[in-house]
Amino acid sequence: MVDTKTSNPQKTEENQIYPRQEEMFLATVKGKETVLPEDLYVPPNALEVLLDSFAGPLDFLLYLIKKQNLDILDINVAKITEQYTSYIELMDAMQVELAGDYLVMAAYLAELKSRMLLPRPQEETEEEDPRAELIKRLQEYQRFKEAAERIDKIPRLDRETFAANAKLPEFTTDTPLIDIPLEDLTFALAEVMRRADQSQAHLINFEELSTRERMTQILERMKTESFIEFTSLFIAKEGKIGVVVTFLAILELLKDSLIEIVQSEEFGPIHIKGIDEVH
Amino acid sequence: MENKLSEILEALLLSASRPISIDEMIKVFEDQKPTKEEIRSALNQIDEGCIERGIELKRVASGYRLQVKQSLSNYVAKLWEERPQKFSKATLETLSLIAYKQPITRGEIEEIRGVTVGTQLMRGLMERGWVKIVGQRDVPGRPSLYSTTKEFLDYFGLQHLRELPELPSLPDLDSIELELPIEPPEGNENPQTLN
Amino acid sequence: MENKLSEILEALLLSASRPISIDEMIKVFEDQKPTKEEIRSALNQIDEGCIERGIELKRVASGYRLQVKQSLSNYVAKLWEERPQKFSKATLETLSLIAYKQPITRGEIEEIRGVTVGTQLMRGLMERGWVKIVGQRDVPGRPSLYSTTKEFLDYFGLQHLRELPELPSLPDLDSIELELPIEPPEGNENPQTLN
Repeated sequence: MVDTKTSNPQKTEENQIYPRQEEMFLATVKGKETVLPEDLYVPPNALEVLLDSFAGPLDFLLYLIKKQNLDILDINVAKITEQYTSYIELMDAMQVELAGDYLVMAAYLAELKSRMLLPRPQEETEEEDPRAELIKRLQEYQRFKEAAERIDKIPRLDRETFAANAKLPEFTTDTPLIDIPLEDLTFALAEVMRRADQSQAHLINFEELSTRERMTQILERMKTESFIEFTSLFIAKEGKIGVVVTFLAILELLKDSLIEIVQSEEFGPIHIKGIDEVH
Repeated sequence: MENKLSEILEALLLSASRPISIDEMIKVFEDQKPTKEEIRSALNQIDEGCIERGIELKRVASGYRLQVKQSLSNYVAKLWEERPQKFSKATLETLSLIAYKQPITRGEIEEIRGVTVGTQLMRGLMERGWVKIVGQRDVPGRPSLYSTTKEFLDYFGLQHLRELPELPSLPDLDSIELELPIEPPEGNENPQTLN
Repeated sequence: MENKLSEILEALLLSASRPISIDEMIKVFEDQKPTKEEIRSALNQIDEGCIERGIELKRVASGYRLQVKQSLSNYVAKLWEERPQKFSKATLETLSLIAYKQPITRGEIEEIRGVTVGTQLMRGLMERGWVKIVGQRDVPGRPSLYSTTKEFLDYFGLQHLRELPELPSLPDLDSIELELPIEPPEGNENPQTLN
C-alpha cells in the first residue's frame, strides 16, 4: 500500500497489536507544534501522500485495521474511530485539503461509536451489532480492492502486450472523409485547456504558431541532413520577420535540447546538429 | 487467387491497428469470398508459422490480432518510448466494479468505494472506449448504467468477461451471517451474469 | 540466447511505428550484444522468410521497417473503407494539441489532457497522414516528437499553421502574450513564406 512511500519501521510494528509510537514532532502549524497522536500508526511522511496513496476512507480504514493486525470481523469501532478522527484532525491542523469523503466517514464512525455506547437489551446484542454495516462495507470494498489489484496484473496492451503493426502500403480509398470543421479543432483545444486550467496544473504558453511551424521544419530537415549550417536556415526573402521566427525556433529547439549549436573554430561557420543521431 | 489467403490475412492483421473479426476479413474480398472455414484454416496456418517468429496470433473479444510474443516483450519495452501511464487505484477500482457488477450506476460504485467518483475519471474510461453507458436505471434521477466494452477486453487480451480474475469471495460470509443480521443491499447480492 | 535473434528483431520492427536503425536494435540487448553483422544476417533471414508472408522488409534512410506488400494494398484499402471514420473527442483534442503545441510528445499530451492517449489513437492520426514523428526528445526513453503534416494543413484548407484560428480567450492568454518577444502582425505586407 503506502509502504513504498513511508520509511517508518513498520515491520517491527506489524507483529504487535497495539504498538506505541513515540510522539513525533511534525510541523509548526499556526505557531504551535503539531504532534502525531501516540497510537496513530501512520508514519508522518505518509501524511503528505495520503490523498494519493489511499483510494478513499474505506481504503484508509482497511490500512488502519491491517496495521493493528486485526481481522475486519474483530474491529474495535471505538478505537478505529479515535484513530481515524485524530488523523483527520491532524490533516486539518496541517491544512491539508481533505476530500469530503473522509469527513463523511468520520461522521459515520462517530455515529457508530455512539450507538455502540448505548446500552442494548442483552438478548438482542448479537442481532443489533451496529458494527455489522461497517464490517459489510469494509468486506465488500476489500473484494473490489483486491479485484482491482488482480486486474492491474493482467498483461495489458502497451505495457506487457505489444500489438504488431506494419507500415501501410500506399493506397487510396474512395470513402468520403468525414468533414471536421476547423473550428472544432480549436474548440477541442479550448476545452482541453479549460480542463487543464481547472486542475490548475498547467500553464501553456502559446508561442506564435509560425515559430512552432519553423521548429517542425528544422527538425524535418535534420532528418536528412544531420549537420546544417546555421545561416542556411535563414531565407532572405522572408525578411526581418522570417529571420526572427527562425531564430526563435532555433532558440526554442535549443532550449528543448533537440539541437546543439557547434562551431569548430573561432569565427568559423556555426552549425546546428541533432543531439544524438540515430544512424 | 494470386495471393495466398494467409498472406492477405496477415497483411490485414498487421495494418489494422486493432483486432479484426472473421466477418471483417471476409468483407475485404470482392468476389470469390473465402468461407469462414477457409479463413480459420488460413489463420491456423499463420499461427503455426509464428512458432519461429517474433509474433503470435491472439484471439481477443473483438477478433484476432498479431502481437509480440510475451517472452519478447521486455526487448520491445526497451524500445518503447514512454512508460505507459499507470492507472490510479481509483481508476482500477472503478473499472473493476464496472467489470464485475455491470451494469452499474455511478452511485452504486460510489457506495461500495466510499468515495465520490469524479466526472473526469468516468470520462477518461469512456474516452478510452473501455466503458459505455448501456441504459438508465429506472429510479428517480434515472442514473446511467455503465458496462465494460469489447475494447476493454481487447486491451487486457481477453475474449470474455468470465476470463477476468476471479472476484475474491466475501471472507467468512457464513460465519458472519450467523452472527449478524444481513441487510441485503439493493440488488447487489444476485449473481452477476458475466456474459 | 534463448530467443532467436531474428525473432527479437521481428518483434522490434513490428512494434515500433517507425523505422529502426541497427544501432537501436543493438541497444535493446543488455548483455551479449549482437554485432552489426549478426544483426544484418538476422535481418536477411527475416527478409527471406517474408516471401510467403504479407509483409516485406524495407531499408529506409533512418533504418529498417516491415511494411505490408504493395501488391496487397487493395485488400488493406478495403479494410480501411469498412472502418468507420469516426473522430472521437479524444482524437480531436489530441490533434489540436499537436497542431498548436508541436513538436510535442505523447507524454506531454497526456499530461495536459489528464488522460492516457492510446497507441491506436496516435497511429490513427499518423496513418491518416495528419501527424508525423519529427524527432525524439533527448530525455530518458527518448520519446517521439509529433508534429502535424502538410496533409493536415491541406485538409483544413490552410497554408500555414499560423492560419489556425486563434484560441478562444483563455484566462492566461493576455499575460502570456506580453511575454512573447515579437508578434508578427497579421496581414503584414511582407508575407512570410515559411515553406
